[in-house]
Amino acid sequence: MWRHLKFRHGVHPPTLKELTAGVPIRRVPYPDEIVLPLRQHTGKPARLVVKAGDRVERGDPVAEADGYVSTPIHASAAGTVREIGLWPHPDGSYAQAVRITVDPYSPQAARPRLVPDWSRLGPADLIEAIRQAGVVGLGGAAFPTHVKLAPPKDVRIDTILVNGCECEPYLTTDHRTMVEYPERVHLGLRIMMRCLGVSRAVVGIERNKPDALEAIRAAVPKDLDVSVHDLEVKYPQGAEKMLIKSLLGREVPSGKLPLHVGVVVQNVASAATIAEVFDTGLPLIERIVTVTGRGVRRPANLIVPVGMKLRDLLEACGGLTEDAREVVFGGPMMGLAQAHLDTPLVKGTTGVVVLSAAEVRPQVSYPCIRCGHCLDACPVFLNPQLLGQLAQKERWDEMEANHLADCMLCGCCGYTCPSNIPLPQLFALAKGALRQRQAAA
Amino acid sequence: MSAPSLLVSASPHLGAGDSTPTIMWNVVASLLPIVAVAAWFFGPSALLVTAAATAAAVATERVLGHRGTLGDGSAVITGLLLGLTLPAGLPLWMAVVGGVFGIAIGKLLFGGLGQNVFNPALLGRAFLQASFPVAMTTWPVPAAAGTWWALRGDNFAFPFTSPRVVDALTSASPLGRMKFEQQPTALLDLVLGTTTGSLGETSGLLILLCGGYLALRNYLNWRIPASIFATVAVLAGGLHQLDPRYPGALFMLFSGGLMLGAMYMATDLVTSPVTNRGCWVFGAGVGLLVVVIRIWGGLAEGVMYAILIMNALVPYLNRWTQPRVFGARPVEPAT
Amino acid sequence: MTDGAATGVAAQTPEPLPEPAAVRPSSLLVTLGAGGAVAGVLLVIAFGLTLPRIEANRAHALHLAVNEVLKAPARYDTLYVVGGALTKTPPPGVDPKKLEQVYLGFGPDGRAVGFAVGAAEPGFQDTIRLIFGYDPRNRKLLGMKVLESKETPGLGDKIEKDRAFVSQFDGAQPPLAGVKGKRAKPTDVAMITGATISSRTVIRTINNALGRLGPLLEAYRTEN
Amino acid sequence: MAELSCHASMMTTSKDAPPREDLAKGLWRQNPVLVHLLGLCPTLAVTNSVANSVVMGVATFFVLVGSSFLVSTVRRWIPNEIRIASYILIIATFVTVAEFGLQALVPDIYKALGPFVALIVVNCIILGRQEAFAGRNPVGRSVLDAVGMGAGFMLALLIMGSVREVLGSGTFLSVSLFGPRYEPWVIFVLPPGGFFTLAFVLLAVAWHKQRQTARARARATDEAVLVERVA
Amino acid sequence: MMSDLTWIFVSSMVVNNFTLMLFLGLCPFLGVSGKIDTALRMGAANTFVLLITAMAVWALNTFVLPYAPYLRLIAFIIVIASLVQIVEMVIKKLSPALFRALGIYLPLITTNCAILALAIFQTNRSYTFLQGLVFALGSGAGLALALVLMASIRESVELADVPAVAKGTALVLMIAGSLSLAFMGFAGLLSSS
Repeated sequence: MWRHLKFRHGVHPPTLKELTAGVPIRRVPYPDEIVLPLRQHTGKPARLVVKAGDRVERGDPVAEADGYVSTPIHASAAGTVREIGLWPHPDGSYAQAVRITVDPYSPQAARPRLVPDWSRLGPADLIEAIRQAGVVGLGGAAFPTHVKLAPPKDVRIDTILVNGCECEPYLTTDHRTMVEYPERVHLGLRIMMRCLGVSRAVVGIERNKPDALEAIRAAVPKDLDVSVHDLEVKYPQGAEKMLIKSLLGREVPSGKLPLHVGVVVQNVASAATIAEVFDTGLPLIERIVTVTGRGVRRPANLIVPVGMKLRDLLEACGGLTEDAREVVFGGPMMGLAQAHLDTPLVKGTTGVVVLSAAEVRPQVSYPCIRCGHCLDACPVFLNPQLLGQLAQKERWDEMEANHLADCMLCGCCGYTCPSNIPLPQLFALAKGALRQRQAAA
Repeated sequence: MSAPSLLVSASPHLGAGDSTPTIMWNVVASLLPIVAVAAWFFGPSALLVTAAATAAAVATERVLGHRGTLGDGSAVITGLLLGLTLPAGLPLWMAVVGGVFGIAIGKLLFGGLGQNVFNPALLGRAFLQASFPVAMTTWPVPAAAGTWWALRGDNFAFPFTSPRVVDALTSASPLGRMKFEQQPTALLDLVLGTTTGSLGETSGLLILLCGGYLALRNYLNWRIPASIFATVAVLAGGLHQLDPRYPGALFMLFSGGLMLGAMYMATDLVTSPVTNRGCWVFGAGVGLLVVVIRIWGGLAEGVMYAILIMNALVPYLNRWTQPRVFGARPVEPAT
Repeated sequence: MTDGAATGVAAQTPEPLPEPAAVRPSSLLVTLGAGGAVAGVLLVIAFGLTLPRIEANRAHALHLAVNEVLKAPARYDTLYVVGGALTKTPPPGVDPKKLEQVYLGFGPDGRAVGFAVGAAEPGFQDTIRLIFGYDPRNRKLLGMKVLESKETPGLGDKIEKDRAFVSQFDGAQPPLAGVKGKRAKPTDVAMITGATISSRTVIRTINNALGRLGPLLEAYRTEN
Repeated sequence: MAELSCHASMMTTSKDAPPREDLAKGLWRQNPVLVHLLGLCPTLAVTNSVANSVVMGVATFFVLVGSSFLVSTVRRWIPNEIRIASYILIIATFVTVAEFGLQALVPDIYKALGPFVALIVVNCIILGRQEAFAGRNPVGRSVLDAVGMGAGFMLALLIMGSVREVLGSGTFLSVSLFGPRYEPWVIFVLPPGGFFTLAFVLLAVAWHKQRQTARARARATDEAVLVERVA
Repeated sequence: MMSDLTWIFVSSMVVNNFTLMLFLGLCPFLGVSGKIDTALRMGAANTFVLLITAMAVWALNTFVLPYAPYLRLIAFIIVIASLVQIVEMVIKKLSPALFRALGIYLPLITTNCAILALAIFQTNRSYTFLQGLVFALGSGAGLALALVLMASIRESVELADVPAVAKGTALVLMIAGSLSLAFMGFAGLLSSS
């Protein structure tokens, strides 16, 4: 049954995880100011419920969900709302955000709250509690978790996959979570299984984290059907479709979601967060972030309040080195380079990687020499070479005909391209152009 | 903390390391031993011819090409490869014509590096072959005659004039002798390269080694030579079984330009398919055409034409062998 | 083509054609028919005017060729291959142009000097057409001339332009064998370096033609 | 390209253009081969020597002028429905006459031209001129037009033939130009050489046109600047 | 006999390829070679017309023309033109899609020199009925091959940064020249034995 355990193509970038793989998680001191963008998840931005001057306690909502695919946002520290306005957003734009001046004298204790005992709740109540807590997928895409846990009535989910691959180089957030909080992962998994009414769960972890594998295996509850599997170290092992292919041998049809093949995939950090929500009664207001890279002086795995600014976080890690060149939110393969040190961390920020001048890709690109390396790398079997040529001529329709929609922007093609052509960027542009045209039509 | 000037680039922020110039200059480096051996066999003529072809290719790229495209090394490869496909005694002015044509028509006219359809070196050679058929099939004997430093032909023939040929110092190539006189050549001579032929088609073993290095570094797609060798071996072996007058598989593999063609020309990244399945088909096509031309054709050697014809098919092969997109036709879940 | 062309065809060929929706087809037919008739008359006139000249040209070309390969005979006769034998007069009812022909040359003394035989086989680029002289008495060739070839200029076309190659056939003894380098025996023909296929085609064409016609030629001589 | 080929309704001059224009346009500005890319088959096939080119050019010229004359003479009596069939009949007649003539006068070159003399019948230029010009203009203008176009065709053939024979054989009309030591570039008398030569000629024409356009634009800008300054 | 037919086929398809070696049928080669799809269909239509022509010409040569050699050209032209007209109508009826795709090019086949050239070659070489058919098939296959090769190259070159002067026919001719150069490798095929 487990004969697959792999997907085809993909790339093998250096993992570079040794900087922080052995560094225990610790808490970062509260900064002077917190900035909470209203858009921190996939879907509609949250709707504001505070105004400038309001006093908020830690865990108070500052914005509520606006629609089904949306989540509330909570204050991650006690303080005063200083201003609501445009602020640099991790995606490179300026977006509406709530600036909170942190009360330096507050103990930052959580306001006592009636925490429902999860074991007495039914699936609907559990999902509602998760929704209220503003939980999103912590693997990077920040898709609202409650949506994933409530699939349409006509699809049958038979398996939950727990994603412990963390295939992006440098990042060790999930790794440390699994090593230090294996019980939380399992508790979150148990709650999710109850939500979905699923009896089977499979955990997939890349082979380069033996300690995490051991910890998660050791903590598997006796009464649950959870199997733990080690997977090949290969990027993008952690992409949902690849993970499903590796663990179950199922291929998610083009244009469809995992739930169409009876699977829900959740990140280990999301599982641990769900457990924490029911444990502490606090919504999602802080997360574990890896701050790493050769450009940062003291790499660490930190519990960071959502909304903490990049500058404060880097300072807490000893600041940047001389040859720091590029600061990336997320991993180096798919992460977003940041232009401002004032950008806040959001719920979906898995890590902060500071690349040194020596390791950033050169900025000069050469003509495509049709070496075909990108075709060998693309995990969804596209022809990035052709797509790239089409993109440079702005032939969007032909790109669509060549399955651009199946591209998940994993970056394998760009990583492997000897001519240094920014293929993922071109594809993102093309996707944007096509979306815009569809919207106009 | 001082705010450094940060770079904001698109993801992915890491690269696999091999850049296009790295690949190209590696190919150049791997060609140098072959040039050296050609010089060992054919004396200074080998160096002169190779240098003339390379200089012409580079100069054309410099004059007609975009600014700064010399650094990628591709023009040097074209020049070297062209030089290696020429006979040692060829007048230098002809080598220059081949280099200019290869780069100007074979490459720059299509838009420069990466956009050409035909292998520029082979196109240059095909032009020379069609233009100067006599000079292009006058094969000097290696090493044997005269001293090492003697020229092997009329290299310095005045531009646009015919070379003077000394018949005693030339001989038919092993393929020609086999085809037209049914005289085989010892396999060891073919493997080591102590036969007549163009500069780079003599030592099969050395080319195999140099090309193997590139294949190991993934600078060429090993499937193409593998497919060519397999096709030629199977077809030639089979025909030899049916009729022993036809040359055997090993002779076919190690004679003529097959090694250089399979390792360096057919694998030219730009003019070979981008898909792996396409590479298998491409190689099989080259192998088939080589055998057909060598055995049933009017020419003794067909590697150049086989590759050029398959070059023309590459756009079609790319389309035809495009892999199935993930999830386009989902496999049955294995439960 | 427009519909009009189809109408025109209907007037002149038996092919069944759907009638296009043309106005007054009869008038169209009349016009085209008249045009056709005028064109026909014009052509017949042109044909009549040029035919003698064209025939003369052809005869002249043949004369030159026969003259060359039979080394200027005093005269020559045209013989036809009919039913495995040569005959001077074609059987009645058969178009003599469709029969294979050989030419028998006579010396000034009225004695036969040999036959001129035309033959063709596929060469390097396309069919090579040639004529050669053959003396069946001592089984020797008298000469060879290539009439038509598309061989590579400067290489394959030496089979017609290279005197050294062409002159070898004078007195050569068939069946011929192509050799590299110097010819040693009277049956040898030294092939052109780099144009082996073309050289071989010439040799093969002669051998094949003599294989087929040789006995006929010899038989004809003995009959006389 | 071929979209233009036989549907050659372009290349017309306005009714009140001077007769000089009828004659001159085909020679260069509206050259059927170099500008409108018509009649490429013979342009490539028979131009491996100057003699062949000239004979072919003359034959085509004869057919074109003859057909244009006849077509414009009888155009009133040809019903529209069968006009193309009639044109072809006329052209084919002239081609056959030309064939007989060449066969009688220059048998060697006739042989070298192979099927291409007969193929004049399907040369797009000729049918195109009947359809676009001779079928709707008086005899005088039609003949002038045909003479111009025929001369343009001959010019193109001559250019091609000269380049190919000089490079490919080192001769011009079989007269050796560079002495016995010249190494001919055989490719130019072979089929690939035909394609390459025409490509080079077209490149030269395109380059010339590009430069003209650039110069015209520069002049226009200068004038605009001047006007601005004056104003 | 068999080897003779094989040689006729191979010779007309590749060694003396109508388009690349004899410059016949250049209009569709330059005009309808933008897309592989259309090129294939054009090639098929051409082959079909060639086959019909071969049969018709054989009939004409055997039964009609011996009596009126001066009508040869006119007879060929008119018979071919009418046949193409019929083909056009048949295609229009059977496959409107194909008819639309080939559009104005089907009538072009009439004035395509390849067709008439086939008739003339067939006559000059006095091919038998069977030889004529094989010759037509080989020539048609050759035309289709050249068309498809050109089309696939043009589809890829469309994305290339071709210098402005070379864009269009000059580049297509250069590609044709290169193809023609490559096809020289087939010279002498099957004639060396």
